[in-house]
Amino acid sequence: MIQYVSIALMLVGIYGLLTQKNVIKLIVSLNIFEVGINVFIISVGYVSGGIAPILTSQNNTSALLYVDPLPQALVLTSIVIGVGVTALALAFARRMHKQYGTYNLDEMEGE
Amino acid sequence: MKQVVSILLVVALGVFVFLALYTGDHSPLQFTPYGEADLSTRVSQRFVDKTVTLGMGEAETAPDAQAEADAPAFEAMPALVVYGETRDAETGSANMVTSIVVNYRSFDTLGEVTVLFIAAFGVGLLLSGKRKRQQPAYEPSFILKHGARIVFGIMVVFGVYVFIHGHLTPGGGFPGGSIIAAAILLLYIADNEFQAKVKTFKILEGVAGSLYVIAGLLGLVIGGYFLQNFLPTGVVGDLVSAGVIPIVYILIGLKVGSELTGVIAGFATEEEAE
Amino acid sequence: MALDILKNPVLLIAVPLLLAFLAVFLKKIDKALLWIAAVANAASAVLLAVVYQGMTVVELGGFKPPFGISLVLDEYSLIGVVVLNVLFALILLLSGKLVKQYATVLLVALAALNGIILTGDLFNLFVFLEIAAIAAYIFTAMDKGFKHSFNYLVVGTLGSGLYLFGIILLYNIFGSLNMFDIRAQLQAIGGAGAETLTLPLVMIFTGLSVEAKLMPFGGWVKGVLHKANSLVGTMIVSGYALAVLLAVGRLMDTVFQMTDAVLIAFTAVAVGTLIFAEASAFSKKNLREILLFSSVAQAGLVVLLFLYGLTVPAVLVLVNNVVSKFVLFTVAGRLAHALETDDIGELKGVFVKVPLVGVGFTVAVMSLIGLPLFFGFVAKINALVGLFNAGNVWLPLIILVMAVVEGAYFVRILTTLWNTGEEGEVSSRDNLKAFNLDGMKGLGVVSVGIAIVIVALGILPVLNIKQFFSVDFMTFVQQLLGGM
Amino acid sequence: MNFQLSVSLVIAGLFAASVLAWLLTKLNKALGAWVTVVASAAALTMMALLHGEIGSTVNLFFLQFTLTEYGWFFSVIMLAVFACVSFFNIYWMPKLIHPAAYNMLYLLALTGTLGAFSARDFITLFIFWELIVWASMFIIPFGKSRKASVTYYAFSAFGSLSMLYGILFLYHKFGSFEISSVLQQAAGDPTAAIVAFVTIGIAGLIKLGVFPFHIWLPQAHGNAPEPFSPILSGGLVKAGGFAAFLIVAVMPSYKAFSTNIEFLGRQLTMPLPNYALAILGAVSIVVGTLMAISQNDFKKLIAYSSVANAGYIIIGLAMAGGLSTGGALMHIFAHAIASAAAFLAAAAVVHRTGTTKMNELGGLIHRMPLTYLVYLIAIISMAGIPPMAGFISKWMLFQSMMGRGMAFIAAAAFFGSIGSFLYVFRPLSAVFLGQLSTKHRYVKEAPPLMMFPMILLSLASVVFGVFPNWVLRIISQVQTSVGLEGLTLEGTKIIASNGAIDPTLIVIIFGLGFLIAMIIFLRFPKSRKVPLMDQYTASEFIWTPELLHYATDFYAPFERLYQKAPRTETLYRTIVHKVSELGAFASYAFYSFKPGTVLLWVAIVVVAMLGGSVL
Repeated sequence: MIQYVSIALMLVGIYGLLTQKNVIKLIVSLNIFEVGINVFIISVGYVSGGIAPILTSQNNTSALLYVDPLPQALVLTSIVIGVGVTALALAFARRMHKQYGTYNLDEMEGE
Repeated sequence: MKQVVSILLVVALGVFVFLALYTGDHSPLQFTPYGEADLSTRVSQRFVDKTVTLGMGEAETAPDAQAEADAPAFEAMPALVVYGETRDAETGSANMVTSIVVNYRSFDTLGEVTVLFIAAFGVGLLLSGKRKRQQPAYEPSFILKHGARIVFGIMVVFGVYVFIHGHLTPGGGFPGGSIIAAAILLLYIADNEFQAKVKTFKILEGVAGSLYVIAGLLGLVIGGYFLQNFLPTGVVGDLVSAGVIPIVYILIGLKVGSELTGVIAGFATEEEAE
Repeated sequence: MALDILKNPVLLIAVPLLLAFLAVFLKKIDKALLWIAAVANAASAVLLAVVYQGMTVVELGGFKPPFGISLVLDEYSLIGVVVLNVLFALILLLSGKLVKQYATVLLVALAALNGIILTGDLFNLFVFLEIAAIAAYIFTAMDKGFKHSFNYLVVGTLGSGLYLFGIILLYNIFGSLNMFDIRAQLQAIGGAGAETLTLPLVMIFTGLSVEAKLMPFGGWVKGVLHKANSLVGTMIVSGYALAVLLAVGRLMDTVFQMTDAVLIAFTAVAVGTLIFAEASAFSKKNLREILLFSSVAQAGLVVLLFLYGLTVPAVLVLVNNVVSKFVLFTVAGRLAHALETDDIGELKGVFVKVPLVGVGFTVAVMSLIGLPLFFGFVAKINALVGLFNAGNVWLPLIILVMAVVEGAYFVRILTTLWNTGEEGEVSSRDNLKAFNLDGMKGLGVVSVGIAIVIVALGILPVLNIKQFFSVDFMTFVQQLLGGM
Repeated sequence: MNFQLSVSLVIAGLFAASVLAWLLTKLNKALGAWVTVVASAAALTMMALLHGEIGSTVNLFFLQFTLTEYGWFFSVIMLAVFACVSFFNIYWMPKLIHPAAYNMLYLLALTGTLGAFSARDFITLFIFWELIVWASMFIIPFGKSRKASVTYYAFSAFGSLSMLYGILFLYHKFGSFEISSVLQQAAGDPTAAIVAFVTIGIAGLIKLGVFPFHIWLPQAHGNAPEPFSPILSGGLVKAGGFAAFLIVAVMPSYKAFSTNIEFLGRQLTMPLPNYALAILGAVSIVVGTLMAISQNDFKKLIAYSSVANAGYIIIGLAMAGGLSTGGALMHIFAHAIASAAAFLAAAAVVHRTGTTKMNELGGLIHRMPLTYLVYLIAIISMAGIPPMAGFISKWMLFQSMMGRGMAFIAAAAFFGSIGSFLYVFRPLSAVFLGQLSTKHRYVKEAPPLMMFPMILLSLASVVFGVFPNWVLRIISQVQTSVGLEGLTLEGTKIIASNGAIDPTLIVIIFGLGFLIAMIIFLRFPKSRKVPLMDQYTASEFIWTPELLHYATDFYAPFERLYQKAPRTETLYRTIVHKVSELGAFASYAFYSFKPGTVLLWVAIVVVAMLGGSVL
């Protein structure tokens, strides 16, 4: 189920990217798309009945059934990259707004 | 029109992805269905068992194919990692995700830090020039200002806690750094006078980043591998354990914190009117 | 011991990265740091080539593949890093004045490009692609074309998202992220069940194509490059093109096996790119636009060759393209900067003023269109022979027809830039425009130097043509690099 | 390498000379031009001496050369043209924008032809073939048109890349690049043979400027710098003959394709591909002739006449019999020296007057009589009138056409011959006869160093027209060396299936006739000389005198007959236009600063790729 949701999120993000004209909305769409992918990555590592991959005083041996820790590490990277890109995109949005006085791409004609 | 075409395209894409993922039987290559992942068929099992370097000595002498064939041999060894007992494990982190992030795939993390670094740098460049503090639409009250400072202190301490305990509990450098940055953001929102000392943060960011690379190079010099853990790993579960992991996570925490602060500081300013 | 460390290719990534971090707070000397990194990297890449003794896998953090991340230094990546780092140093040499406050960005880009070429891990490749891409988003905005850079950012991020989706599917299937581990697993099962790979392959191909500028994925490239200065232009058409296309080659050629359906789909994209981009270049009048479309077309050609497993020809075509494009785009950018136009019609006879630059430009063009006695010819012949030997008689036909189109627009450039006068007037120095071109000496010397290398690389294999067709990759590299 | 004389030595020497020419031109322009003279003359001498070395294989590093009879024949013609023309370079140095580059490229083009003609393997052939293309591609725009060079390159590249395709196809099939063995193997394999025939054939047709690939030729020849036009027309074009010779005679196409074909109830006398070649030849004779008639620029006029003459050559080669191939080779020789001489005469006129427009010239016979004579001899030879070499080759070609009963093609050839009288007479009368323009009252005869090669070429035209068997013996050897039947020659006689001819006898009779005419001419009173515009102006001042020049609309009534006929140029212009449109569309549709637009295409392609692969 969660995978269907994540794919749906990706598609919603792509739909947004295809149709939106507003720079901010584009960035939001991009984030929705990324969230979809991130959820999908996590879902790949899920093991039914598995526990979080951290050794604690309760779950104290590696022989227990853990979920796959690797996708979690990957998703961390992916999230951070997403944050960086979003920050940069927003900075671009600010500059474009300053340059053209609008967030609407249709109104940014000319060089 | 555009909407219709887009919907059609997106639906078609979804259908194809769905078909490719969930239908058809093309053994031996198969998508693992949700929840049925088997760690023993993935590289992750060794991360859980902390047995990656096991048999590495032979692998260097034997050709790769031979090493693959020998792979089952490690099962015979006492590989169980026990919280609070196992000493000098391959990586001493109780949090397996952390062990991957800062040890097994530390190179990715270095890259990840770089992404954030360069993005923050870019934001700084794009929003540079003569700028002044952006004014909120409201006048913050005395209580808001000073209450925020108290909460700020708590948040920073919590952030530091999160990245220092990254190898033991959920969390780590990135969440910790983000919490610190969030604390700064709080100050920005609550106090219309506040301006972070971006320059200091830049130095902090640069030094932390350089130290990360230098830690990696030290690994290269001491152990022969870039980013190798060259400190003793201690007992799994101790605060002072897992070799360079806590150190690196502290560096990352500081770095992420200062980078995000830089981003926030950039966005919290606006061009000065000419 | 000390030398052993110097021989570690990870330094190509670590050193620029370290200097980038340092450059943040040593703002005053950031350009010096950039120079140090460029020279150190070029030297160390050449050192790697000199001491190269066969494929080495460099484990990072001391964890053996497929568990840890590893860098792979083989002939393939070796050529890549040597060309990349030397080119980077040259880019800096010729366009260093434009660096301004972007030194840190370029340092990071250098590290990332090296990473893209060297890495043996799918996810690590994603990380480096993102770093490189973000660096590119930033420095392409150098000339205030924010909306174009933003477009690049959105398309690029979507592309890398799809790539990420693709590799996570691969992880799902193989339980590993190491390229060579996946290859070994694929070889072990011998091509069965390859249909499962369709979705991840399409996703990965799409993601990489955005950066590789294939049509229509690289829709950002015109906006970003059509007014780019020589620094941005050469970085994108040379450095980025080299690294990304090598990554495409590594994945599509070395790692995966494709079913026929997927191969046809990818071939269609590559061939479409070749045809449309050559036609686009043909229809343009501005130097930089022509060059950028020509780059796109060459990318299509290179990907096409990789798809058919022609590693050597593809690498040759690629190297020829990036080296030539480096010269061409530098000259175009500099001319456009000095004369405030890059319309060919406005540049009649400009090379009469700067003959050295003209010679370098001309040789680069001739190598690009694959005329004999130039390096491009060696690449072209190899590509065509390879395709024929792969039993394909139609693709060479398309490539050759497109080569005619390519030749036509490049010859138009050459004849116009070397000669004066309107149509029907005799070309003569008397009707030469008063071009104001100062400070082109350095550019001239460097481009002639590259021209000499191109000619040397073009003549040596021709002199050895019989052997040339039978050499395997290893011997070929030794011929090329060992002789230095 | 030892110092024994060999092809590779000549080629390496020319290569070195080209670099030397570049260097010396930088020091002193005339000196550099002299290098081209000395180098090409020396190469000609050495090549002539190398006739004894035919068949031996030599290496230049790893490039292999084998001197063949036909390679030697072509090489010597080429070298003779280059050597003669090179004298003109000296005078053109100050007029060229890049003299150093010109001299270097001039010698590189020569190197290219020599290398191509004596290549042992196809790769060597291709390398040198392309060398010719790009060397001349740089020289042409030094003249009057940049577009001409682009057209030239586009056509040449199409030709050479087509040849490359054929070469690689054959390599793929037979695993070898060696010309003779590969072609012989190809003859036994219908697919390979047709691929080789078409691809290498296209290369040859394009170089020769045969219809429908003739568009580039008038543009390039007409606009190239004056000393390079004779090289193109007399020399480089003949490389196309070489390529055509490879496929019809060396392969040979008779062996490769079935000759037993019925067409409209008639037994064809040669294989279909050859027939196709011959028809193309016939068409280009007609087209070239008609176009030449309507030209006002006399360099373009000679260029179109080259198209027509290429038609004769290709017809002769296509027929691939003893007499016809001999005729074609003889025509290559005759036309090379004649068109080189004609273009040189044109160059001399341009050197003195600065124009090639016929309606600006006139009466130059009074100022430049020797140039006139050279031009006269050249055009007589091109029109195929005794006692010139061109007559011999045309006679042989007509003989073999009649022998095979190819009525339509023969009709085209005859049409071309008649037409050639029309177009060669026009510049003769417009440029040299008539009244001298006042502008050119003080024009001098061409300088002696220009006269020398011109006279040499004219003498060759005459001598080999009177004693054609000196050349025909060599041609006969060429033919037997590739397995064709040789020519039947007896003393000064040439014997064909339906008749023999003795050129020497003809010349003697001709000479007598000429003598009688001369006496009549001298005995009777001469015409009165009037100024150019004398009879037109009463008291009005003429603003546009050139419209009243009788060279304007010389053949207007005749031209009107085919004015509206479709031009091949339109076709090519349409192709160029379509490619351009396609590109403009792609760059407009796929490239945008709006992510939505870009991603729309991305989505479409991804869906298509997935759809194609998943379903």
